[in-house]
Amino acid sequence: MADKLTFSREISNLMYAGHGSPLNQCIQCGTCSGTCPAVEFMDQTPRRLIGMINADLKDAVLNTNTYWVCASCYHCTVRCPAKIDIAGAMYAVKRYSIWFKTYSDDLVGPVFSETFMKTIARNGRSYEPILATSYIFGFGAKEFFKEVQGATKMMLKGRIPVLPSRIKRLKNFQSMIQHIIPVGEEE
Amino acid sequence: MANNEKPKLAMYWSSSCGGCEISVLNIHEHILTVDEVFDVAFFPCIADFKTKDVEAYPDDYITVCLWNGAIRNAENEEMAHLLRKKSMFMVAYGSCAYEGCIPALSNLTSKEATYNTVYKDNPSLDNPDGIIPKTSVKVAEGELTIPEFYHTVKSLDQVVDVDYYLPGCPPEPPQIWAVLQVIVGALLEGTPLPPKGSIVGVTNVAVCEECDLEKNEKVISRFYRPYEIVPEPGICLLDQGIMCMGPATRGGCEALCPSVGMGCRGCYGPMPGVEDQGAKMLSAVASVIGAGNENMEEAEIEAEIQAVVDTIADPAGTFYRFSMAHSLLQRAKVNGSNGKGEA
Amino acid sequence: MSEKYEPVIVGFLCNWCSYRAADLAGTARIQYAPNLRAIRVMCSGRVDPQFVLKALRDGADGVMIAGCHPGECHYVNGNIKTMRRFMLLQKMLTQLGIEEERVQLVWASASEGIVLAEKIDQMTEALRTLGPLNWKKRVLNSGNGYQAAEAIPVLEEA
Amino acid sequence: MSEKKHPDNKERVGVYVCHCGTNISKVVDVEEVARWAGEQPNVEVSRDYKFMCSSLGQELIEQDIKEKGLTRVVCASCSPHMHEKTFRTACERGGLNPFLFEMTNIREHDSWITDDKEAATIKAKSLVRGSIDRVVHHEPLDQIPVEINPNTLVVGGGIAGITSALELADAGYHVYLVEREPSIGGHMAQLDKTFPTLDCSACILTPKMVDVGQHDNITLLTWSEVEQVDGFLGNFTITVRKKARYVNEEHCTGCGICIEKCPFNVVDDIFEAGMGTRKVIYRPFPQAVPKYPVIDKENCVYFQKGKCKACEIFCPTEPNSIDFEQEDEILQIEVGNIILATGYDLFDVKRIPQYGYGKLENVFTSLEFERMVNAAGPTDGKIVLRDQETKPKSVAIVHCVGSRDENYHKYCSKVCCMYSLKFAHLVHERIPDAEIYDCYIDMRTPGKGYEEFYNRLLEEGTHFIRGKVAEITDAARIPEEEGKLIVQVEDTLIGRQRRVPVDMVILSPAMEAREGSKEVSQLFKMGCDFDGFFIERHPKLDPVATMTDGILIAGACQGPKDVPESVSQGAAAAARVAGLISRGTVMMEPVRASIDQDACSGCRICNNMCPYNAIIFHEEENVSEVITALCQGCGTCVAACPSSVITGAHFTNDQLLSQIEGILWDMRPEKVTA
Amino acid sequence: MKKYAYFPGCSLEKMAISYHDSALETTRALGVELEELEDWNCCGATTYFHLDEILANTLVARNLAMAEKQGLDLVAPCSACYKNAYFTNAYIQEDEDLAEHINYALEADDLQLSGDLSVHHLIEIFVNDVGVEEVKNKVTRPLEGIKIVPYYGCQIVRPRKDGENIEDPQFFEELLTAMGAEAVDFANKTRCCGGSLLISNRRAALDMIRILLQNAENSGADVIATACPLCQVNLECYQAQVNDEFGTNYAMPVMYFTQILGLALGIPRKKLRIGSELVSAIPVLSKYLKKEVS
Repeated sequence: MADKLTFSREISNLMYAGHGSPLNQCIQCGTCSGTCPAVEFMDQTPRRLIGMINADLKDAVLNTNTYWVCASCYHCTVRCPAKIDIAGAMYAVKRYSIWFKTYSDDLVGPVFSETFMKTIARNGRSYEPILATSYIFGFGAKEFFKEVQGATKMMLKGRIPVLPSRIKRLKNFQSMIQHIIPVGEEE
Repeated sequence: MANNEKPKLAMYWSSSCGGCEISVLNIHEHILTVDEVFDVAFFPCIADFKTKDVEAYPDDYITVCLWNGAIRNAENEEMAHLLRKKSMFMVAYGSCAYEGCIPALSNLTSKEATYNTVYKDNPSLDNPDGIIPKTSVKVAEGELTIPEFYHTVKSLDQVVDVDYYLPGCPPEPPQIWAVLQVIVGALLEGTPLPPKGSIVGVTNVAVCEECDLEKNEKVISRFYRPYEIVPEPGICLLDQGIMCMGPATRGGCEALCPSVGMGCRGCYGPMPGVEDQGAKMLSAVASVIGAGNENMEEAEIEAEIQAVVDTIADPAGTFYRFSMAHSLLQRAKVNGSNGKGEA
Repeated sequence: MSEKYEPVIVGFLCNWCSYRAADLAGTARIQYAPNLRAIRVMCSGRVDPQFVLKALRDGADGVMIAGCHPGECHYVNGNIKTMRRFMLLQKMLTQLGIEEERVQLVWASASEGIVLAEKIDQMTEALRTLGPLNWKKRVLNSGNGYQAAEAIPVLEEA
Repeated sequence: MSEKKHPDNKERVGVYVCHCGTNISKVVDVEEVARWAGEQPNVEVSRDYKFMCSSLGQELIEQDIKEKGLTRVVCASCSPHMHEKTFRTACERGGLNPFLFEMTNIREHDSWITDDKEAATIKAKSLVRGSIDRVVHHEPLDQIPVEINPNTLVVGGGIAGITSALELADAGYHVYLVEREPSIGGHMAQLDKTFPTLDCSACILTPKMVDVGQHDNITLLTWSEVEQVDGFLGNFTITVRKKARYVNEEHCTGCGICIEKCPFNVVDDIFEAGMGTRKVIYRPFPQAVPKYPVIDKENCVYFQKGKCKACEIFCPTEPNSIDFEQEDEILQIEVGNIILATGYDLFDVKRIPQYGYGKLENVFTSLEFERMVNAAGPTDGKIVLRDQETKPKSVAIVHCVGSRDENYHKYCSKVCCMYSLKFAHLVHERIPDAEIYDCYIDMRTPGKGYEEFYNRLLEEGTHFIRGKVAEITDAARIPEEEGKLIVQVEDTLIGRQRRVPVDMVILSPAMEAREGSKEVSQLFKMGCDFDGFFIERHPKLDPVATMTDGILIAGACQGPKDVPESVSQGAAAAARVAGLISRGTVMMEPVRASIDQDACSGCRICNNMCPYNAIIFHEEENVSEVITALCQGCGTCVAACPSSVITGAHFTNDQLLSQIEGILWDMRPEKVTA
Repeated sequence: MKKYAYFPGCSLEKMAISYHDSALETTRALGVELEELEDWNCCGATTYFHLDEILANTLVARNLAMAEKQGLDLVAPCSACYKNAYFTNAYIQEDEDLAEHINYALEADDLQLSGDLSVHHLIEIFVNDVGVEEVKNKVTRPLEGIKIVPYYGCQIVRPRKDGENIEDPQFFEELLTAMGAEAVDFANKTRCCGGSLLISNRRAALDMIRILLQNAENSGADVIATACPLCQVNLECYQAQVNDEFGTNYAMPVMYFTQILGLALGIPRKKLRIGSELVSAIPVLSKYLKKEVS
């Protein structure tokens, strides 16, 4: 009940349209982690992450890769017996870490997200090749090779665009974004 | 009254239709008795008196003042105070004086709205400059004044102390005679007077008791306005969906209206112990609406009830036709400029 | 009252559902607007329209009638009769220039403390936006005194 | 200007404002309220006191009545539902009619709902003033004695209902026990063992069932349902439909030859939970009470196709007991009290598709398993897979299926942990080498010998996994998983997702309210909560009574319960009823309507207001009248009467109108500065 | 004939152009008109929600608003786009505050969103509007004997849509059966394909793909049908990587349900761009394609 801004409170505040129950309703039953298809690649299970958030273990939470490994498939959310929007919470932590640049550099996720966002802010639509360049360094040589292989194959099949497409009313679109947060200016 | 002079009778009308005056003559040959018993001290309707004559009277000079009409303007109020001062017994005569009656229905709207209807937007008049009465106006000869027109119509007892009430629109001859008898009796034979504030010439049971129409358990699935239906003779009008205030109205009129197929309008006012005749009748009528039951969904219930409620065109006008000024709320909360009470 | 206008609501709560709901709200320490002054009746069906008018005349800014949900009335269908009266009364009140929000009929079962609390909060807010009614002073110009129409405080109709 | 009678003789009112420890005084300025109350019209004395409900507080009232000659008393404290009785009796001891007392609720309705001291104090004052102005108009009243019919209706023949019936019958009172199935016994009859003592369910239940069947004081109405309930505490009239059995109970000896000879088998979804079959003319189980069989009309070839009659042909009794012409009977029963023990349903596990029930054949429900392990059950007590032969080498037990889950039931079903442990034990016992995995969220074993039972299972080697099972699938990823059911769950104690391959899964579904319990609660004019469980009068102090006098509840119809709890509630309800009956009469609130015969105009508006038909119309006198005995005091007719000639005792127009005026004391024009 | 505002989404422009074409072909064949939203923008996929929820919802809202302007309901073939559109639309109605923010931003493009249009996934059009029965009647080339995996993926059915069976949905199966094909009972039908992880956590994504391919193969399927470009690209284009990574040798064709439907409706395979996939579906489909020639 104390009104000091705890980490758990901060995260809840970031779940703007998150229409689930508050995180402190978690009964630690593990349904989320039992469901999660990517859990083996997380260093903490989603249940634990919720627990850690509720315990205000801010740094510990941000240092996990859990929220970046979340594939946002919402399976946990729909099964949660406490009706907590767990996938939503993961997004909230992602946002937090991006805003406060607290993620570790070897993580590809955030970099990718930012580039993706800039691309859209610039063109109004996404464009795979641009994205590729931005995250490719995240891979070892082998993966890189594979990516290119796959990509070329697709290129041949005419499935990768040569030029980015843009929307017509780009100016309006960008100022629309400005209305919400100041990102995406043409630099 | 030790003196051997004849007792003095006064009758004055304020905001009313004049029917009450006529009703006095309705007492037939008794009018002669009245004449032989009373001296008429003030009765603008039948003989020429001036206000100054009354002002000249000593206090309590008039024995009985039959006041009919509601208090609509400053003059009405002024006269009420004056006659109260000069009379021993002040009788609120007829529904207007008793509880506001038809004039008080204008409490559903505002002074302006009334003015508009009377002086401006009204097909029958020609008032290009849209002149409306002002309390005073300067002319060459000097200043002319007319009484101020009030926003809210009041009953007599809302301005002066009233001794007896004689409801009815207009009162029925037997009642009129009854109240005069009482007073005359008291004056001449010294018979005891009914306690101050009594409503005389009425019963303490609602009109239905005097009404011979056959009444049944009531389940009303729609209401009819008089022109919409020919009542089946012999059957309670309310049972047939014809609005009848009988159940909520004091008896004494011998159920005149219902007996001729016209629903009671309620001119005798509320029953003893009732604060608000309109609300009471509303409650009764709504209670017997034949719509909705406990096994239905709320939405259905509402829809069914609404359908019946829609058949009651003008609840306020219907239930407060006579008792507006005496009702709990007494008037509508209205926007001063466009006075329509209805939303 | 001067700084922030606090509306006063007279509440008629039925003994079996809504009064108990209010009790429950208290026992559960649910915090809600203290603006409702409750009167207990055995059934919402006991609420005589006279009571509503009386409350409005005597200075209430609003009246809440609360009963059991339709179909759950302790007296089988008392609340259905309440509905009938309420709906006709509402129609007449509009003619008398009284906004719908001022007289409300709500349902709250004995277990719905929260529901009732919310309804009371909502109504309080609604009345705050409408402003005071204060019938005798603002509509009847206090007691029997007279006043010209011009001087009557003008309240726009809903 | 209506002649409203104001009491000319000034009343002498005493006002008592309670601190309730600090419950009220921490928010409401009680001293101020008391001081202020002293200045209000008609108030003779006003005091504030720490605990008005304490004996000392009550004595205060008594003394003042005696010494200060109080004629009215107002107590501002908690809810009348809490202490009205207390203070009324205090007044009575003081020599004042209890109905000259009025209670003001400044706790539940005031101090507990806000921390705004000023607002709370203003509210308290106005509520108190309302009560003062009201109480002045109170009139002395006497409670109304009502004769109690000594017969009792018990609805539901499960263990709770059986207990109630026997307790009352043994106490010498007559009981009508209505059960909608062909036999009493309820869910308990389906169980094999009962935790934690593991004694055989049938062995302890059957004797009680037999008692019921043979008891002179019990009229047993099985295969019957209550259709209508009229009246009120002391005098209910119940309409019961006794469904046609097509077997004449006079002649039938229960020999069972008809069952033997019936050529048709159907799946028994009720008693055998779909695990076994029964004949078309059947008895749910061998120890059924009563012993008479029932013909299942829908499946009977004679009823459907017009031929067979095997049962009739082979029936040895003279005259023949089979009666195809038999029809439903409608019975009228007069009782004084009703005990509802309608039990519970099991949650439909199909609602959770990820647990695969119905799709993955070796996923079982608890009830199926109960039947399976029951020696008298379809597999003669053998634990086998659906194929009826293979013994499972590994079994997983899943807790909280539909319980503690906002998607289904928020509440904890209370008994699942214990019966799941029981299952684990039974598997250990019957298949010693089987691996058992028990997946739970929290292990809840509060009860005598319960935790010990849990420990016992730990010793027996059950693998406990703390985690709610996420899904059960047959999609194998590794060879070990081939052909198995894989239970996917996070083992929260080690923080890892596990995939446990097993042969058999047992789901422990939630206990939920009976289907249609809402209709039942309406039929009996009582409350039921949103989960469908019946609402008790007080969750702590009055668990078996309901808001409706004369109607009591016992067992799982009030909420999830195990056998011992159901039994104690059954007994408690019976004790309640017995107490009432032995008193012979009960005193009822004199809150009743009455019509002033002289003033009634016979308009008949009120005639169909009364849900209890307490209002009658006298044609000849042309007036209506309220039959006091039938009136329940709702006051709907009072509000309806257009000429105010119906009076609702203790809730008169004068009383309520004055209360309104009082409650708004601070809103009078002269006081308002807005 | 019913008309919808069609929001293809970025993937369908190129990467999933076969989905785009087959969608238009099949809808036309079944008397549904899709009018492409003029000047639609990227809905932000899942990624924008990493950055700012209101902004993400605003991107989605722009498309919705344009559809609302035309007075049409919105159809999205991409599950991610669909999920975004569906929920933004819902939130707009539930959450006045959010609606206010978003509409304030939309003013920049003279748009407004009330949220009273409805949002459908392409597959819902066939199942609900056209109706499985109607599809059945229109089938000219029943796909007898082919076993298809009805792969829903995540975001058609999640997060929760009230009253629907989101754990074991059946409509995809019904649709496939209507085409005469055999829908295999696929345990992992709503399990995530890891699409959004490919870039941020490749190992995880590949493993998730593997599990699905494995399940598909074990259930004896000939081909996987998807209703989402991301799922398709994932399951198909990364099979090679999966095989290398885990030493498996999967060769499971993955097609858009619209391609398969088109086939059943007798639409020439070129028009459906069958053959543009990396794991060729031709062998599996050959016998139906032969019919095409004769």
